[in-house]
Amino acid sequence: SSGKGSGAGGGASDGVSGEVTVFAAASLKESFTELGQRFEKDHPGVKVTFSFGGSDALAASIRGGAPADVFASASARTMKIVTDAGGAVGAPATFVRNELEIATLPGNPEGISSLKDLTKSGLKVVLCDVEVPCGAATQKALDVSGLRLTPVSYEQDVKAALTKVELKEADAAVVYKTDVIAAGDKVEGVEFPEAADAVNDYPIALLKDAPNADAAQAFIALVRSGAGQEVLSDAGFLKP
Amino acid sequence: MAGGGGFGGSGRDGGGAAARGDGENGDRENRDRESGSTADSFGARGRDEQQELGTPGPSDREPRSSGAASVRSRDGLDARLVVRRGAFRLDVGLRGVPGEVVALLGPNGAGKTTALRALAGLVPLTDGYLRLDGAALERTPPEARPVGVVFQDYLLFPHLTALDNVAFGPRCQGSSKAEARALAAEWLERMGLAEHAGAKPRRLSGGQAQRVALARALATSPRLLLLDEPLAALDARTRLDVRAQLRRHLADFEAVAVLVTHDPLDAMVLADRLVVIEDGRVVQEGTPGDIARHPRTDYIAHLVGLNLYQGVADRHVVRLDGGPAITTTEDLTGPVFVTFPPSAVTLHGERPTGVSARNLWRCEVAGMETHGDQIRADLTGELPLTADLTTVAAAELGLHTGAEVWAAVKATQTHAYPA
Amino acid sequence: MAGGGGFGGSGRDGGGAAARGDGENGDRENRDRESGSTADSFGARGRDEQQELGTPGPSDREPRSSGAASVRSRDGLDARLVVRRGAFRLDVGLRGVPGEVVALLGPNGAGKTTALRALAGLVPLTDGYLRLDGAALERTPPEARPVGVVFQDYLLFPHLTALDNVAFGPRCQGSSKAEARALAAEWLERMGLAEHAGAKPRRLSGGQAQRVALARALATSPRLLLLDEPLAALDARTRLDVRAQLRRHLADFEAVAVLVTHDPLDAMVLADRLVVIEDGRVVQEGTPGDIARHPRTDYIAHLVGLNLYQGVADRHVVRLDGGPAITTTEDLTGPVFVTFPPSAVTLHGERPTGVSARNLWRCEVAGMETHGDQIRADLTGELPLTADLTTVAAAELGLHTGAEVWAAVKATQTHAYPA
Amino acid sequence: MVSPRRGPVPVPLLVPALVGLAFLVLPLVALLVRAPWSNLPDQLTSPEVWQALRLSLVCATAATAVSLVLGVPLAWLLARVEFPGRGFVRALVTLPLVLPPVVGGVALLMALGRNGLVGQWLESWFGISLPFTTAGVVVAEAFVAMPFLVISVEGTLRAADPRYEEAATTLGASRFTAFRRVTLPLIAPGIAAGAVLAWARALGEFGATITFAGNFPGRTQTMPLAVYLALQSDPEAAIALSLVLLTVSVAVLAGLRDRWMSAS
Amino acid sequence: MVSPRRGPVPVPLLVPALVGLAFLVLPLVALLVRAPWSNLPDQLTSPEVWQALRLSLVCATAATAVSLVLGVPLAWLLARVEFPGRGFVRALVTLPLVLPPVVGGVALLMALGRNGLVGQWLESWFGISLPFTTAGVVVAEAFVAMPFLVISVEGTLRAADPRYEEAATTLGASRFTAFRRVTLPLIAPGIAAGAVLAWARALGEFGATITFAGNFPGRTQTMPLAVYLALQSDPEAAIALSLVLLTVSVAVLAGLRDRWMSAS
Ligand SMILES: Nc1ncnc2c1ncn2[C@@H]1O[C@H](COP(=O)(O)OP(=O)(O)OP(=O)(O)O)[C@@H](O)[C@H]1O
Ligand SMILES: Nc1ncnc2c1ncn2[C@@H]1O[C@H](COP(=O)(O)OP(=O)(O)OP(=O)(O)O)[C@@H](O)[C@H]1O
Ligand SMILES: [Mg+2]
Ligand SMILES: [Mg+2]
Repeated sequence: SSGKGSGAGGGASDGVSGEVTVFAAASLKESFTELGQRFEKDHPGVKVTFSFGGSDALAASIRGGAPADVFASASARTMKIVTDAGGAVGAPATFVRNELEIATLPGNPEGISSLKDLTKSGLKVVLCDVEVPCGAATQKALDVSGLRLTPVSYEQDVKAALTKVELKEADAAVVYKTDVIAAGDKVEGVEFPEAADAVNDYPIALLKDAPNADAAQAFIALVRSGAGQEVLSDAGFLKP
Repeated sequence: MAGGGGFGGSGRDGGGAAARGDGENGDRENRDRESGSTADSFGARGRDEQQELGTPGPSDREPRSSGAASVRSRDGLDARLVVRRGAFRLDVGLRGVPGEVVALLGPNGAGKTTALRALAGLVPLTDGYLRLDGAALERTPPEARPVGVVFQDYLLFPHLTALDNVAFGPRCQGSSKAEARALAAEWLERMGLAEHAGAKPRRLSGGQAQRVALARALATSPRLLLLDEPLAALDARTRLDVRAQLRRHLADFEAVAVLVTHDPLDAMVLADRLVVIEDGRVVQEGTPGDIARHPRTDYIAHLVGLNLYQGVADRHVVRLDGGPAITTTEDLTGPVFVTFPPSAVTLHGERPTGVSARNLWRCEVAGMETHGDQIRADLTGELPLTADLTTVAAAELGLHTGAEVWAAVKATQTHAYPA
Repeated sequence: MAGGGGFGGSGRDGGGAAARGDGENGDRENRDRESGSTADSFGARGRDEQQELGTPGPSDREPRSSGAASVRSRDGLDARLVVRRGAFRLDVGLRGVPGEVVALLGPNGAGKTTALRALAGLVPLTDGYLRLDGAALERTPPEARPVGVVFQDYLLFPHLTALDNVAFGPRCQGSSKAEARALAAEWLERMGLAEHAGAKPRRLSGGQAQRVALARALATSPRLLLLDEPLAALDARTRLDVRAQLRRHLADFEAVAVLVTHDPLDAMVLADRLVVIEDGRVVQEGTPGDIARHPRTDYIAHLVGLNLYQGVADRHVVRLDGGPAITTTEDLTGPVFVTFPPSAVTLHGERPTGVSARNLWRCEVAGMETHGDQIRADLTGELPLTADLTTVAAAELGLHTGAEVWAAVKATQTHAYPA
Repeated sequence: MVSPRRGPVPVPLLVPALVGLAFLVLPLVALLVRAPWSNLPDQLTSPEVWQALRLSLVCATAATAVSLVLGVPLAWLLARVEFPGRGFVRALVTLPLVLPPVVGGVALLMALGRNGLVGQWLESWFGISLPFTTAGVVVAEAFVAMPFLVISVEGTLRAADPRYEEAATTLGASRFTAFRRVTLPLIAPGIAAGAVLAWARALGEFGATITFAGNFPGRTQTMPLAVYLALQSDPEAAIALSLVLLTVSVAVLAGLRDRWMSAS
Repeated sequence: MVSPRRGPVPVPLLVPALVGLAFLVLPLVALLVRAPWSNLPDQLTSPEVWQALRLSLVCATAATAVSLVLGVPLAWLLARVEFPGRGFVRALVTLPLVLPPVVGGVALLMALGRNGLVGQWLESWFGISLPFTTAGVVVAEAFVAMPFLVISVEGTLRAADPRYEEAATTLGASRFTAFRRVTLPLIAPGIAAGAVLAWARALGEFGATITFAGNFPGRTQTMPLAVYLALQSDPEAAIALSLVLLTVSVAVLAGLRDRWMSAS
């Protein structure tokens, strides 16, 4: 699709130039890389540089004075670390959301069909730690359904949880839909209704010390534009 | 102080002793070395033991083929050691009967340490064989050989006390800790080191360390004891004690000992037989007395303090290779060696006229050294030689470097023997 | 082989030499040691140099206060070394004029190495002082001291070739790499090691390593050369060469050398003055000849091969402390030492009747050792002593351990001097 | 005491040494300076912190022990026994250092996990399952830490004089006895250094541990995991936790090492 | 050649050595076995992979060089100079190992970042800004890797005979010359071992690097960072990347170390 002029306004004529540095959660790598290429095409002469990493490490970098223009976090909490320190301009905007899904072994040999099935004894389940976004969301879903679930491990991030299922170390994990899609046929996704009550927001913000605020604004606009949202949806993200 | 008597006097009364030893040859194999009475056996060193094997040829692969020493070679040591180390090649035959001490002499770099390491199994044989008490040991790893070694630089374990260093061997042989320590304490006591039992090697003086190393090797009751200059760092008095100790212990255990030393005195006192190697080969082998009287190389002549010449004898006159002639008392024909001690040389400031010496050469003083109250002069000229004279005589002659002198040697003082 | 003449003959012609030296005292300070002509100066060792200082007292802190050696002490070495090492305490005074070689003798553990380390600055002085050519060095770090050291166990740098080991010192003193290597090659050449220049220390034999260490120390042209048993590992011939080399080099550089050795012969040949230490203290000091003739402790008597006794003289009779009396020719009164050489002892199987010897003791043979064709017998009984006799005599006497013998010593063979 | 001045420490050594020290210590100082001191009391009273700390210490020590038992012989093999492909084996041993920690964890899962090359047999034959257990933490830490010990001990072994081993064999010591009673004490400082490296590395290990053993408080949650998770929501708390970890390790290391080091 | 059998390698050493080796190598084998071989060609043709690999090698080597220059003198100081608090300083030096890597990155930012303790002065006086640059990667890697070098070299120094240094000083060598011309060559195997450790650790470094230097392809994105990112979307690709990293390091280590080691 031609994103020309979509929302962000057009080309070099708005004086957007130079380099724009985007710190983004690692889970956004594919989508943002595509959006970056599109942005560069829309704004000749502008170069988008990404630094992908764990939201926490990125937040720490930004607080430490990283020369970043944009921060796209995978959780409101890590974004809050930056905003609390006065690192962002204005309020961060949620640009996508991510919904939980149960990842099971291919073919779902344990026949898991609901959140409750995860509490079966003998089943090795891994969850994200409550400190990380997917863990917080999972906890919310469990609270809503009034279930108590003791996993074998609280993983440090959603990829770690997924890896355990991919390697068949765990029988199931609660992860994001985007991750299930990315994992292809190595896991099977099982949707569950409580997921709707526990979606995770991805906020994006212009940083206070942004060296290139204009271009940063333009990039954020692209992400939030229809064209941007389309790219993100393809990866499995929900619209905000 | 007649330190000059050390090597210089060698061989002076060699002739006298030769006549006597023969009567007691028979007791050699049963000889009983009582504690401290090492000289009881002096008569036992008869002429028949003298072997001048030279470098062992291929025939040496056949053990017990030559000489009296091989008669008993099922007991004791019988080896031919061939080792290559870079450009250096060692090839020596070694034999020893239980109770015998074989001294390995030779100039620096001759291969003495290499030979000991080969016996201990620390260096592989390139060729040859090694039998101890009848058992072939070539392929036995060092730890399984009944061999004790005193290394040239001690190699005491720095983290263990003197006591534990000595107890190490017995422990490895299966003694309990208490037994091993008791034995070690006994050995240190005998070596006069009881008070240093608790000291780490770093805190020992050189001589103390050497004695601990000796005790450590002896404490395993080896059947073959290898000593690389074990007395070099000992002071004169300790040396006497340790030397006597060593002989006594060897007699007790009927073990073979191979001793490397540079000190001809140590070799003479401690060893029953000397093996002289030069550049990896045996150049002479025999009893101390024989070697002292019949040196066959410059190195040995130097060692025993004799002037040595090689030439061709025609009855009493020996014409030296490319030099003057020497008149001797022996009646020989063909290639011979001629020796005389430095003390047999009389120096004259001018050509003497009334002297009876038939051997007279014109020489120049190349250097002098004082040995206590004796002077040893190095002479060049018609015949290169060393001469000993008293300081009084030197002063009367007005001897100085470059001075011209006449050196006279009586024919009766020379000694010739077939080469 | 008369190896037995080594120490045993000591002092035999001591009297004869004493008369001669005096005439040439004057040239001592200017004496010129030409290459190889070390004996040129034999006459220079006059009686006036003999000092018997004993342990330095507090007065030694005042340098140049005593003895002839201090007259020139602005040049050369003047030190009092006090070092504590655990239970051991060293306290010795050392002096040396340029060109002088001082030998440090003493039993194992006496503190010789410790003294050398203190001189080199490797061990701090607990007390005392150290002056070299007038400059106080106590606080100078070792690298800034003009001192060369040959260590007892060589300490050659294992990663450098022999050549680079020797070149190390000159390099540190600022020579270019090429210069330093040229100098080192020269030194190795002189030491007869040219062909081993490229070898790493591991591939050198013990004696070769020792010579490289010597070359390394000499290559820095030190003003004070310290040698811890530098000749111990050398074979007899090399020893002569290296010894001569050493003397020549020392003469060239007018440096002071302090030499630790156990070999009395080396000490006699190499040193102008001996300092004997026992248990950290100086027990005797003087020229080799003097010490050989007037030993003051058992250790020294042993070293020079004399029988030594202490007693109280009443004219010609010396009553020994708790023992028999000895008749001497000297006319003395009060505490004295008496010595006689083992060779002066005549042994008899039965109490002799017709002998003129006034000193006759009944003894028992405690042990014997062969020294070549001589026998040295250890006797206990009325008077403990050692006696040398020929093997012929021993055979005639039927000497064996435990045998009872009568030992006779002529009064003219004894020597008494005030204690 | 009249001592020769050993001379001041040479400047060409002192300057880089101090720069190096500053470089290593400065970030720690910065942590201290900027630390949320008001937060610390909260951290120190939380039982979970002590649980994680205890688990960290226990697991790191166990991993060091495993590394010593397996690693010292391995170092000896590499240093003293000639065999074909030794250089290659030596390089293999260093690989766990190069592996990004998370990949290391994945590799461990592939080898020892329920479905792993060896793990499936462990599970079916012995009923042993390492992932998600405290033993798994020890395994992960040992995997990451052991190479440090091996390489460092091998270096020391190569610098040590092999003739002492020879002397021991002439006294009747088997190769093993010579190793145990002579070589081992002689290279004790090197082993201590290697053990310290391994212990510290195990204590700080994060990626492989969480990947292989997971994160369950009291069972597999070590301090670095706790720190990492705290970082997600409360960086200040993470720093406070790190300081606790650092303080404890300084105490242990300063205490232990001087004893080990001076013993030799 | 009639050689005394040195005896077989003793079982009490061989068994743990082989178990240790298996333990370290097995996970790597598992990686190989399960590797997505079909994926590899794609990885190998991607220019970004080569870029990341090159950057990794350059930065790890630079970090090792920095560690050598600063760390060897520091090790010497710790081993040879007596000063008060030496045990404490030695413990401090090991702390970067214990620090969870991300916290290490944070600490580096606090010290050398734009607002850091020292960083603010670096920036305003010299215009030097380390974070988020290639130099920053080197700094982060050196911070993490140097302690390995220091500790391992110190262990070797302590096991070495100090009398060679004494001999050198009597030949007129200053303490520095003695260090440079005698001590250094003598402990070369130990230094080589330490350098290998440091290099390998730097090569695998991830947490501190991403925090302090960011993750910019071509500038600060080293292989471990690329692996991390790949892991997010394509774990197979991540394993393929890791294998590339491993292969290169085996090649370098097997090549380099045998030359270093045998030189001494
Ligand atoms: N590891 C080695 N590799 C190569 N050559 C060696 C090695 N060790 C010794 N050599 C050489 O072998 C020869 C014999 O050395 P060895 O140590 O056996 O002599 P040695 O007779 O004990 O001498 P010394 O009396 O000086 O101790 C020497 O020329 C020496 O340079
Ligand atoms: N580092 C040390 N600490 C404590 N005591 C020591 C130390 N080094 C040596 N000693 C002790 O000091 C004494 C003198 O030792 P030193 O090495 O000076 O003797 P030495 O005269 O050189 O003996 P040798 O002739 O045997 O070499 C010995 O008793 C020894 O045990
Ligand atoms: Mg030798
Ligand atoms: Mg000594």
